[in-house]
Amino acid sequence: GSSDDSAKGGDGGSGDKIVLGFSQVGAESGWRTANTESIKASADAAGITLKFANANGKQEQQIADIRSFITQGVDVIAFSPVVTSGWDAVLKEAKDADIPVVLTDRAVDSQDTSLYKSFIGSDFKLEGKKAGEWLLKQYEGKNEPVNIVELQGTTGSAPALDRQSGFQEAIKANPNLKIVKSQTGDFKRADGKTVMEAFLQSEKDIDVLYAHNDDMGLGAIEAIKAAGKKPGTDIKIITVDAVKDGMTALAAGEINFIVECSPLLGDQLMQTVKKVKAGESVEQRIVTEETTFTQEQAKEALPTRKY
Amino acid sequence: MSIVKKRLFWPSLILVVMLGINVFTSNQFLTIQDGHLFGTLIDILRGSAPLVLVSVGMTLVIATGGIDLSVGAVMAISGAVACLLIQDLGNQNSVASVLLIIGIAIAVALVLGLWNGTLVAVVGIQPIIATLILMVAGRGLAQLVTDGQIINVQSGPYSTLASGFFLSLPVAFLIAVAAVVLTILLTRRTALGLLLESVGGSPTASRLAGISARRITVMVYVVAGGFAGLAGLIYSADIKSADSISAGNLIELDAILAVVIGGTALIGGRFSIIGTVLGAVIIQTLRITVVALDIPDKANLLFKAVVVVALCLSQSPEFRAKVFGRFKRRPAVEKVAA
Amino acid sequence: MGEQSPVLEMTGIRKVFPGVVALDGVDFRMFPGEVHALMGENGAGKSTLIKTLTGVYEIDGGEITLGGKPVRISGPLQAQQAGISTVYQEVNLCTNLSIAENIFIGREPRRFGKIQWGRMRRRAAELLARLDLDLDVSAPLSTYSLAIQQMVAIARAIDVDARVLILDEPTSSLDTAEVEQLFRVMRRLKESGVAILFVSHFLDQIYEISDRLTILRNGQLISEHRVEELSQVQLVEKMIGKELAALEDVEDKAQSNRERAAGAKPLLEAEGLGRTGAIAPYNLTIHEGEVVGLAGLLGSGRTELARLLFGADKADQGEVRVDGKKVSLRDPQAAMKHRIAFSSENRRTEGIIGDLSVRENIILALQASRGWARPIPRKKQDEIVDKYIKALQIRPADPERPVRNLSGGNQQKVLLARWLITEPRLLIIDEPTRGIDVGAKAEIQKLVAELSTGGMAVLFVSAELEEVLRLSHKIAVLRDRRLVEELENSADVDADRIMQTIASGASS
Amino acid sequence: MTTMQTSPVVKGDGPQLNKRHRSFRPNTKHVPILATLGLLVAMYVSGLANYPRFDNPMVVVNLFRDNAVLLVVAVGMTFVILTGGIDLSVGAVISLTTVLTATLLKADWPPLVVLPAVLVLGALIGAGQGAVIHYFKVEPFIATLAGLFLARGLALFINEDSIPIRNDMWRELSDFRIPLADGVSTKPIAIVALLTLLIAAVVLAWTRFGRNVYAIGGNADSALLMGLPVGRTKIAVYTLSGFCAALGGVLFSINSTSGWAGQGNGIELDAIAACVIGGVLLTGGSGFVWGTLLGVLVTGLIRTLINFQGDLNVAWSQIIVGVLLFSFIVMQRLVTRKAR
Ligand SMILES: Nc1ncnc2c1ncn2[C@@H]1O[C@H](COP(=O)(O)OP(=O)(O)OP(=O)(O)O)[C@@H](O)[C@H]1O
Ligand SMILES: Nc1ncnc2c1ncn2[C@@H]1O[C@H](COP(=O)(O)OP(=O)(O)OP(=O)(O)O)[C@@H](O)[C@H]1O
Ligand SMILES: [Mg+2]
Ligand SMILES: [Mg+2]
Repeated sequence: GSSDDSAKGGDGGSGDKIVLGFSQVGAESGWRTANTESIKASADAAGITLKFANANGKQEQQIADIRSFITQGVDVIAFSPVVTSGWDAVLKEAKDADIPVVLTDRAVDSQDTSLYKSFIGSDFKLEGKKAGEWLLKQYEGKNEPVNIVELQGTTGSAPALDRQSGFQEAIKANPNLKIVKSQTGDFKRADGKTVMEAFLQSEKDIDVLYAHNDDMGLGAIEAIKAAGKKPGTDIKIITVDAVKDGMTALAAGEINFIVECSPLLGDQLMQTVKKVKAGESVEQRIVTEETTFTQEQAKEALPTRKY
Repeated sequence: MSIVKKRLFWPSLILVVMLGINVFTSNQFLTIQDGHLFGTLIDILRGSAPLVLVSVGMTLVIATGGIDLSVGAVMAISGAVACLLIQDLGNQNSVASVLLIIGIAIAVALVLGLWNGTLVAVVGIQPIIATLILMVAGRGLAQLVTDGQIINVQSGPYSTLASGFFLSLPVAFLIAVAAVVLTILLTRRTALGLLLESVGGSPTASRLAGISARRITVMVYVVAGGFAGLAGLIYSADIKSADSISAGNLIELDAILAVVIGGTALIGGRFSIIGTVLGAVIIQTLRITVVALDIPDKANLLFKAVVVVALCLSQSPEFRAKVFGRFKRRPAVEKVAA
Repeated sequence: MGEQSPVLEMTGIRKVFPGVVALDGVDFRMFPGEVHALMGENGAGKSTLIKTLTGVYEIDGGEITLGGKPVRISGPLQAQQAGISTVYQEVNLCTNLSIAENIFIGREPRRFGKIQWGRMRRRAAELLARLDLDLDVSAPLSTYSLAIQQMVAIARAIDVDARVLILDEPTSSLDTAEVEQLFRVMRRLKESGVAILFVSHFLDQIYEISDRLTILRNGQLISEHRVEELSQVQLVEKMIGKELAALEDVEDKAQSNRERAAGAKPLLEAEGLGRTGAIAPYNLTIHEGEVVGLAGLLGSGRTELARLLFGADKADQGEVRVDGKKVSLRDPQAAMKHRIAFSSENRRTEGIIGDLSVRENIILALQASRGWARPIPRKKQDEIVDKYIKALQIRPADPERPVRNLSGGNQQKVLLARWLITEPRLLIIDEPTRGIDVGAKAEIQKLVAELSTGGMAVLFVSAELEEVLRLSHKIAVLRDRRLVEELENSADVDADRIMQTIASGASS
Repeated sequence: MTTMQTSPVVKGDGPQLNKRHRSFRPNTKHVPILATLGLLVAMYVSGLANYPRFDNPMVVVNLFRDNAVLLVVAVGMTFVILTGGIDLSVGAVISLTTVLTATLLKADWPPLVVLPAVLVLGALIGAGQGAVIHYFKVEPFIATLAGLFLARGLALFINEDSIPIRNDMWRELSDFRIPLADGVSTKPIAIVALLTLLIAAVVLAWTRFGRNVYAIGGNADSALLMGLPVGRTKIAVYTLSGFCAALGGVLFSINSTSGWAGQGNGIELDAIAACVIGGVLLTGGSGFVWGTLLGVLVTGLIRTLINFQGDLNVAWSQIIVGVLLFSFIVMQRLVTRKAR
């Protein structure tokens, strides 16, 4: 763990340095850790003093954290909301205190969009769509039925809901593509493995696995191997995230396609924070630059992959 | 003993029903593949190994009237330590080194258990809060060890722990069985069980009977820590990586549930290891059954709730008396009259 | 009284526990303004009868009429509402609450729904004053001895405006003075027309206070008598169902015992042993084969004195020598290493482990001293346990029954057995005959005498002076938590002499 | 018997006798609370010493506001724990309440119907659990765990997603500020929480029901034999806890103007911890709601301190929470032990 010394002592608001209060959702996955690290590193590099708080997946705590930032008088507040709704009150408080707010990674559904300056992050629905479209292309023109099993993220979480709906919309185009089983794997490797084991036992024919993140996909690969099948060949695997482990598996041919969901939005965030602080206008929606990876692309990208 | 047996009838029935469901939904409930057993049943047995281990430790703790919330964190730490060390091995497939590392990881877990036990028995902190401290801080420690990342290992011997087979049975299952048998032997073949139950039944009276309640309490937490550590190793060997964030997350709840299903009261005293094992297997089977029945995600919890409600009501003699009492009342009286 | 109609009538009461018929068609009646003794051996079913009456147990058969009307009492609350006030055998109070609360909970004086604490405390103090007790009523009950707790339970029961007052062994841990106090109150209540059900194993007390008695044996009704009709011997014979033989020779045994102990070596010597706030430093020497009795009033510190010798509480001054060598008795285990045994007066919280079986409870201390790794083989366990179940007449004689389900007296015997099997050199027994019936009491006394003849030293604490006098070679008298005198038990030492010592507080 | 010692003794002025002992006793049960209070103040002072903006009165005011839900829930939990039980379902009841509130308000139910409806529902869930616990002698832990699954299961079933509340009354309640001093203001939810606490304190100390709660926690068997309405009280206690949880849910739906099935996840543990830190014994029969308040404030203050520190990574902040909790508990333990 790296903790930067420059932020010690809570010099909230004093000096020339911009003070950014950042409230993270939690530390529920490796993706999230990478996201946190990116923000810390970028803040350091940009000379911004970072106040970091972790909400542990609890909205009430995140609201409290944001309020505490207001009390401390930070210059800018940024946060990845735990859920989409329920931020109006605290955002209003921030606005009253003249502290601009930037959202990262996840959106909020406030009707009053003036409550925050910008939202930087991925489009989960688009990610689902990308995954579905790749699959469509794979089975273009073929006529046999394709059985898909889906490993969902944490029940009720925004990425799980959006990646599911985006995917479903995309594969609607081909009636042969059918999701035969869909269960939550809670974004975890171990659960991905357990659930995949059960899928394998209860479904004779599985052609495709769509996992909402790499970790579940990696767990599922273990299950598939244990069942004597070849991941990537006997069962096509699509995942989202493109963390290093996932990319390695992709390059090794055990995953077929990964939609990137980059956690590295620290630099973008810091730029935006600086602009906001300087009173410049920023875009309301900044979509992180994300791509998709096939096996070949993965082999190329792997050596330079940061996380 | 017969009371425990009676109490276990209904949970066993529920387990059998769920297994029955799996026989139908599964296309291979139990087959032989590559020279070893394979299928849903084996998945269940293998998958329940970590929970069984944790629950058995928990049973001992609960028998003394305590509780251990830190098991999940201990799992995370032991997995993290093991993977960290294995990662640095020159040859990850060296059996001796892996065994040594496993030993180290378990030793760490035992020390953590010792910490819990000391807080409870020597400092005198209420168990729930004493172990809460490690529950919170322990996961932080695990993350320090792994630097918040998932550490991958490619060690054959290590993953054997979870997915290997021995005598055509999964190694993880065999480890769990060994642990259970060892615990049963230790508690029932020695006087340990009696002393445990006595401490749980009344610490004051036990002390006055010359039992070193303190030492026994500490020991029980140490054992629970060790079992949790072992469970953590199996968990991490299963996914060939240390996931310090989600390893053992909320497993304490499942473990306590397993203990209670198994007929051990949370206030301490009489305990049943076999009952706990049954409880743990039920919980794992429930997980698989949810998938097998293709219960939609949003209804998962409701389904679980129904099963737990059924379980806890079936466990209650009062409930059975009130519901089935109509038929049973008469014979019961006649029996004693005779 | 003859033409009066009974205030309470129970007919054909039947209560079955798994494996035991505790009550088998028992009839029982009580008239207003009488004290009615319920007699029987340990496990005869007295407490069970009381509990069926107050609705703690549902009856399996029979009928209860109260004031001529048939009633169905579904629980203690309903019993109280129906005018039945009860002191159960084991003190059933909440030790975490204050004395005042324990007396008034459930019927606190209130105004606008708000409890009037001040009034409650004042009334509690008044009430206790009537029982001759001056206590801090706002202190938690747990800080008081069992005897005080018993008195509080009594205070609670007699304050209620009840038609029927039930006292299940209220005197088992009380001193003569307290018993007298209680009897005074009982007489007054009786005069005001209350029917009092009284259970005790002290025959003298029965004959002093009761008008009528009902005898149970093995869950069956034997007979009902006016007290005058029946001599003590007849009563005991009816209770135990056979001719009374060996009750009287205990005395002689103990007497003959006295001389022999004289030349014995000192086993344990306490010098300046004390604990601040509990007992003043004392010196006490106990010889091999010697029975030392502790006498004193309620709260005089007998229990405290005994606990220090077992390491149940840690002494903060003084030292102990065993066989002349200085030892540290920092906890019970240490004391047990020197083969000292201690059976606590408070059997429910410091003695039995309710969930465990009779067998397990009996072997517990022996097992503890052997350590967990060396279990007592099952066969040996069964042998020992059977032997003591027989020797102490523990009933039901089923070693696998949870000890919680035994009657109070039988639980006490289980505890005694627990310590006897460890073959101690010094046996400290605090109120060992609490709640034990005449027959068994004689057996236990005989046992103590025999054991001391065999060389075992016994420290004997009992609220019953007679018993102390009968058994002891030496009597230590306590007052205000201070050992004030040691008396050699000789012919000229009697209860009066001891009471005198206690009263004057000085040595003669 | 040749050794006829005239007995002893008395060194110095002998032991403390009854009288002196007595005057101590009433205080001992307050010692843990006083100790906790002292440590809490010490913690606050150390915050002042370390962080420049810590002297902002909003730090204290926000403590009550941010922890309003926890406080309400913990108050209900205190009743349950005092009887020797435990209620794991509170977090799930919160989630069900917020989801239901949001759903109903979205369906244009009048707020004044929704409010009592969800509160009653919470109380009913509690009562149901209490009834199962009392009549069927099911362990509180397992009965309320089933309640947890059931309530959260229902919440998820109704809606997995988070639902915004756009009802005017809720919005106004959410925005309404109560000025306390210049630049210092709080919100209705904090007031509601404090009121709940006050009422609970009064009920526990001054009413028959309150005392029955303690009696049952002290010894349920004895309480029954003393003729106390054990069953009724137990059920009432769980009902109360369910109600408090629902109230917490309502407060949360006001605080965040939204409903979400993930709301209140894990709050049961926070509430139990708060009670225990505040000196409530899990075995029942001992403790005060004031202690619970202190427990809530301690956990809240630990979080605030970490937040002010602001440069800890996740792992370290977890460790620090553990360390602070540990030192707090141990110090509390030492102080109370000495005082005894
Ligand atoms: N809850 C119970 N379960 C099973 N058996 C019980 C239970 N309570 C009492 N018994 C049995 O019923 C019988 C009568 O017990 P009871 O307590 O009424 O005796 P008692 O006459 O009060 O004896 P004592 O003088 O020792 O108090 C005993 O054999 C006892 O073992
Ligand atoms: N009359 C009294 N007034 C105040 N406190 C008393 C009184 N009697 C007893 N106590 C309390 O009871 C506690 C226990 O006393 P202790 O156990 O030494 O009594 P004891 O001599 O063994 O007599 P017994 O066991 O018959 O009550 C003492 O700590 C004391 O505080
Ligand atoms: Mg009795
Ligand atoms: Mg005593």
